Amino acid sequence: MYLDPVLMIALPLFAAFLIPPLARISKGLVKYVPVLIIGFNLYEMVMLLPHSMVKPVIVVIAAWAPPLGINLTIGPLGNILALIISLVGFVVAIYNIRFMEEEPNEKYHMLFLLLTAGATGMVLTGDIFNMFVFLEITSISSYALTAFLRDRDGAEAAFKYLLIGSLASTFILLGIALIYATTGTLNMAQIAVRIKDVDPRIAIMALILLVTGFGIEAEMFPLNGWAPDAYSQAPTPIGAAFGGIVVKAGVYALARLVYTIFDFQGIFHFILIAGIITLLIAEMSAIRQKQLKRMLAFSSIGQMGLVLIALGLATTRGVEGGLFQMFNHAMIKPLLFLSAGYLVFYSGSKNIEDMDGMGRVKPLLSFFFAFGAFAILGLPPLSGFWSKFIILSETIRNGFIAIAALALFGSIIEAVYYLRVVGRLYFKAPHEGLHVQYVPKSALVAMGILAIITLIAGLYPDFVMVYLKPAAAELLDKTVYIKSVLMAGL
Amino acid sequence: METIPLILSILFGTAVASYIVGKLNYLLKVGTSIVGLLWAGWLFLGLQGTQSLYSFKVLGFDIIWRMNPLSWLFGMIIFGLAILAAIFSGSYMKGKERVDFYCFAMCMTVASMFGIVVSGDLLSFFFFWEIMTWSSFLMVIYYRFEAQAAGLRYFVMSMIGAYAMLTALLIVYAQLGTFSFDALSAGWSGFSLALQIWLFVLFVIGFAVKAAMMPLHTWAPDAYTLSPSPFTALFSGALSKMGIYGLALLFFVFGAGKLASNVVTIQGISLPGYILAWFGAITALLGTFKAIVQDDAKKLLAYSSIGQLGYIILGFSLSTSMGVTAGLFQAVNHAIFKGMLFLAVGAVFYRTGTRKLSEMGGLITRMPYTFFVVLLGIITVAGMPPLSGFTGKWLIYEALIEKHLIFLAVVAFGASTAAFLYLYRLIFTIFLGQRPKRFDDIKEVPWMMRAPMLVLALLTIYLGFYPYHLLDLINQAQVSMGIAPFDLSHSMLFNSYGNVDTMTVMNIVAVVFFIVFILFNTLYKRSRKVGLKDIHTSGEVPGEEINLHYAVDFYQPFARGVSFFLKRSVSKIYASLADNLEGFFDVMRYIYTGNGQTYALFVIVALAFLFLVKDLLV
Amino acid sequence: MIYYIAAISLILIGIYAVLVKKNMVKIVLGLTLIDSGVNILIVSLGYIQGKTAPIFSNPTLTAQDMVDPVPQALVLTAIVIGVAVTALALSIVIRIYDHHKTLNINKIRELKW
Amino acid sequence: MRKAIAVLFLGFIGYYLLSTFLLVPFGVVRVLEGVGLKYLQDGLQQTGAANLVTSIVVNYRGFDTLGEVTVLFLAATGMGALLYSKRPTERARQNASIIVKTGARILFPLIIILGAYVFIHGHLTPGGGFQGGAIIASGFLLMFMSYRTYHVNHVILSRVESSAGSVFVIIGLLGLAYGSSFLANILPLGTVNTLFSAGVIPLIYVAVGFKVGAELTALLDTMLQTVK
Amino acid sequence: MDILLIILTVILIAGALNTVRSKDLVAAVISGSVVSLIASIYFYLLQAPDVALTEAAIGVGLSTIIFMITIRRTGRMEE
Repeated sequence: MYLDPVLMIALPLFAAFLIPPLARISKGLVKYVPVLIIGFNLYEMVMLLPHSMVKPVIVVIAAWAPPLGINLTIGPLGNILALIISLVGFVVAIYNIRFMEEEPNEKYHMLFLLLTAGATGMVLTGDIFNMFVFLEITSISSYALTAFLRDRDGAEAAFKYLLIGSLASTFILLGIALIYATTGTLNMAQIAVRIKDVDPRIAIMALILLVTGFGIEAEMFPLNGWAPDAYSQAPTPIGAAFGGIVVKAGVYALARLVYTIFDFQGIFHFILIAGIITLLIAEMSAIRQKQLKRMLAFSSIGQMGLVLIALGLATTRGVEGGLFQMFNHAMIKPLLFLSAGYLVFYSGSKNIEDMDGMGRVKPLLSFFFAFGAFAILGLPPLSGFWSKFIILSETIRNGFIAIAALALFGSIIEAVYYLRVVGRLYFKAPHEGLHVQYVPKSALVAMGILAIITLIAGLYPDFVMVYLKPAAAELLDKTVYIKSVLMAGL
Repeated sequence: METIPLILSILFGTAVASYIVGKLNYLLKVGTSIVGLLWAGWLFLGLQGTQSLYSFKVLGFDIIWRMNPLSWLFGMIIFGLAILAAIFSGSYMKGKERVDFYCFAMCMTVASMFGIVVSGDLLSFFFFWEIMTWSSFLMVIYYRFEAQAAGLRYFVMSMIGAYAMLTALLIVYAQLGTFSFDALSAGWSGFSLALQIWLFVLFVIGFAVKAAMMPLHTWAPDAYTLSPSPFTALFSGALSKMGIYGLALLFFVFGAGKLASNVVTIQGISLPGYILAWFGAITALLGTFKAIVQDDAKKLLAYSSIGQLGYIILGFSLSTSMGVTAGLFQAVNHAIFKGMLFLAVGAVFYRTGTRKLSEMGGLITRMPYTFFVVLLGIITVAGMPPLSGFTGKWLIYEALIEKHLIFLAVVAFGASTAAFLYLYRLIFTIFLGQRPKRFDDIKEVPWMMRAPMLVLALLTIYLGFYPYHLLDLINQAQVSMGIAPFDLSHSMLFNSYGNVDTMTVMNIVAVVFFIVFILFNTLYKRSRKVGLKDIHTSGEVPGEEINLHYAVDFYQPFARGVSFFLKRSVSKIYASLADNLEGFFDVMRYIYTGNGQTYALFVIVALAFLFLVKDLLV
Repeated sequence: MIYYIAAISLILIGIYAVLVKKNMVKIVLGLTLIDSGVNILIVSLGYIQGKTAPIFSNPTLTAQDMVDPVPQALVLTAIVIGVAVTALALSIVIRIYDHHKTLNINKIRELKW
Repeated sequence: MRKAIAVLFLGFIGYYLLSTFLLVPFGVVRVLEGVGLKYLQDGLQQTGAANLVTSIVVNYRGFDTLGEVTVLFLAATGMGALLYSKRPTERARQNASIIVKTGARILFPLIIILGAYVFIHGHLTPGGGFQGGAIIASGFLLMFMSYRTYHVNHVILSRVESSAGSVFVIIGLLGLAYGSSFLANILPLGTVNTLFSAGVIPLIYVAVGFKVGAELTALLDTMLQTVK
Repeated sequence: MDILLIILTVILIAGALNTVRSKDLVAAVISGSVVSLIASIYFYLLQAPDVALTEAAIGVGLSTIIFMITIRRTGRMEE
């Protein structure tokens, strides 16, 4: 039983508007609002899953059927991604309960709630300009959250992010303008129908502008200069949310563009090549990073490179693998970030060198980190293995053996730097004078949820795959998507 | 429930259970793992000769688990060693920290190895292979941070191997659309020659890393040395056998043995086999030489292990039924004697706290059982009658001679002879000679540690008596691999130049041993015990501080002699390669200059680039 | 036509400021220039020669007499988003100034490599 | 160096952008079946708002507007968070001259009324919530500039902001409850070109006007607090 | 009409260039607001009174003020 899906956008906004008065009544209550609201979103997405798998659920807004009004199109893909986003959001919200306690914490929770809502909106909406608006909601809250600690580095990172992000929105707007000028519509399904009649010289330009714009959010090289700084300087849960929420929305937009809206084949090769370059550069950059979170940031970029490779293959199985990888990354990278956050906090330093012996001081926390590291390396039986395996198998099946070999090379580099950290955690003597503090239960619960999901997805990958298959099918066969949206108008 | 999945779940379950339960009590965690292993081993025994098959689908890939004689043979090695090592650890690990972690990694390794041998498809093979890699990696880094570099080297090399294998098996999948072994053996001959060669090379890299074949062996000495001793026994005895198992699969099940057999053959052996044989021989020779100059007991054994695996590869690569028999026989043998020796050295380490040969000596009276085990061990390693090592080595020589590979036979024989040197060093410096004062009051290890060693010792004696029992099993395995079973009566060992009846040999040896023993104990009863101060340097009695002992610089002249090529160590090349690569990677991150404007410029450049190539994107 | 040229020139000048100017306030100014350019471009895409604004201010007007209202609606949104981003950017600039006492972007690169 | 590279690449981009946009003819009807034309044809009947831009912004694409309001809200919140400090800096500005002060005091209500007019008549004439809100904010700016000690009451400001935003969402939710979908019109359309027409559009625009006004004022206030 | 448009465009581009070029940030911001103003006139000419009003209120008024406050806070001259 599900309620109207538009509540998934409306309620977070409503709650965000109401947080300031609520904060005046009780400061303590505010931190539970995101948990509650995103929990509702999670429930909603789980309940919608059986419906959307059968046929896309079209939600009309303002009573105007699709081409006229804005609609939410909850197909398998949107549903899965919104589910991932809500899940990560939910877990991070739990983690947040005890994370941000000083002033102005109500603003923090509000921004985080809107970040999640924006990303959810991005993956659910069926209108390209609406997607832009939600992208802006997501990125503006990201900018603000990156600088939220008001420290020296946070502001710098936020400015870089904002600079690149503004360029992204410029390009996206230009792309949308071109599309509207030539097709006369903003509804993605209708654009997909009409783009065939558009002068390909214009269409390709629109595609390039949009791919560049969304590529910035999807951390494609060389558009990802903002990412390492923003990931590493934002408050830890926000770093996790970037990896689990923001990037996912960016990749979704990219996938929607190249698969559903446009019909150009060459762009897939570009994405494939961009993917492998992204992966390699990121892994190479990560190997000698001194700061833990910055290293994780580069690793995150590298993982997105793998996803891009999968999307660039444009085969059913490849896309399934890519989606699986996105799912895994959304579970594992927050796990790493969240555990790293407390490791950094307790060791009192951002540097990897100072993590020595944390495994003995904080065993559970370090266990979660090591678990995440093993999972992201793709070691069986954790879930990272399957997604990497499918992507590589598909890469090779399509004859890109060199790309697969390079990706594997990247994986080896990744193994080196992760295991160095894990080794430090467990096999070096802790520094003198580490004052052991208590890790909040809420944080441990949050990490525990992610770890359990990773393990289950690893041992029983079909459990996840069942839902990813229709999502991949939706991308590769756009007729269902188009038909179901346009039929809603009749 | 089907037996194979049941065994796997028991093993993995044991791993997790011993970790979780292990938080409570020492006995519980060791007990859990021993009981779990025994249970699984018991179930496994029942699988002999059955054609158990279990298959299901994961993510649309077919997973096949099956049991055949070859798997059973290797499974036997795994379970035998694992159970003995676990019992040994029961006492060895007492009082050490993080025993739960140890039990977890150990059971995980055993489970994954069993998974490998029952895999009937490449996917589950690779799956378990990776689990094996990381779980054994956990064992290597078990001892603190010093082990990290070695552990990382082990892991990275394993990853390189595993990924080479992954590439190969994915290419197979791309070609055949399935991962099953059966489809591969049927389809292999359909591949183009170039593809066959590629696949062969990739697979061999994958397996050779685990089998520690030159020049991919550099992880082995440190990893063997640094892992806890009971595990080292398993590591060298069973885990490295997985590489051999893989080679067996590659050659005979996948059909790569026939590769190029119609194009290039050298003395009746296909080219890849011939090349591999040379790799094996060189590995045997170099491993032996390196072993001679080691001062660390475990390192010595580690190099010895590398050398012995070289023999096994040599046997396999001939692809004749005798060669394969020899290889398999030696594989089992190696598991037994290397298990024995590593456990024994572990026992010595347990009591003395050192692995340095030069610091030990004269332990024979203190640890007679261990001495006995090492004695038997070195006899069988050296390949002397009457113990099982003899049969194995003999078969290898014979297989080589049968193919008229005289030169290889000479190399192998030379390596085998040279092995005496290090083996002698091992037993002499530890057990004979003078005992340093501080070891005066050490005791023999507890029975829980003695028993596994003695079981293995008895096993090697038993196989010395009855090699046929093992050879029968090997024959069954060969049949399942599609090789003509090795007819015992064709062997020179038992034919043409006269029969060697192992039973007679054994009896003779037993009698001689007994007589010598009696003689020594009666005639030389009055032999003088020399004190520590009985060495004279320039006519002076050395003081306590220069208490020299034979064991120091034991083979110095030899070491000096071979130093010219030992210096050119492959591991140094790898290390410098790794350093340079890392330096190169490090340059990459300077792309991220930290200047937001530069990042913006990247965006603009990317956009301009896309505009420029826009016609390609259509 | 001339609107296109003007708009694209504005965009280019803005991007130039973003890429070359060292002062962060200048960079943010560049961003607003880009925004204006994009807005002009979008509105001019909706313009139809000889038609009036899409407001039925007197009953004689029919649908055929009006320019496309959608780009205008979009630009309305875009302007507001633009000012929101500008405001946030400037507050970040103020924060940076507090910490670094300079606005030269070349000197604000502590996060690198 | 950087300049040269920048100019080079911008030249590239400019050339390609311009040549593409020149393919899109200016000032003519390009798409016959466009959604814009549909709005022009049916918008008046369907929404009852004379100003079609308003009907698109508030009704057809009302969801965008909700997002847009959120963006502004986010910016205000984000700035509040970024420029937050425990001790607000004391304003040390000079009071403006008496003429300005008096003028400001007279102008202030007029500006507020103008702003209110603009957003109340958003569905009839050019203008609407955003424009009206901006005008109101500029009225407050005038007061900030003229009076050193002028403070807006933060609690009231934030309450207006929250309640206006909530009203927007609640109108949407009422549409969901009583109509067919979120933001659906549930009020009678009325006669075109009268104040009480166009269903919920004026209501939403009034809410938006209040919200935008409050947000922009808060934004200015936050900014001004950072300067002495 | 065309002449007016061309004059406006020239002013617009000159304003934009001045915004980028000027060392004095206040002058740059003023030039920027001139650009916004002309954009607003453009919108009016393009039959978009709503947008023109918004641009005038927000682009010309509000953002200029915000820039001014920032400049006052951080320093008037570009380094």
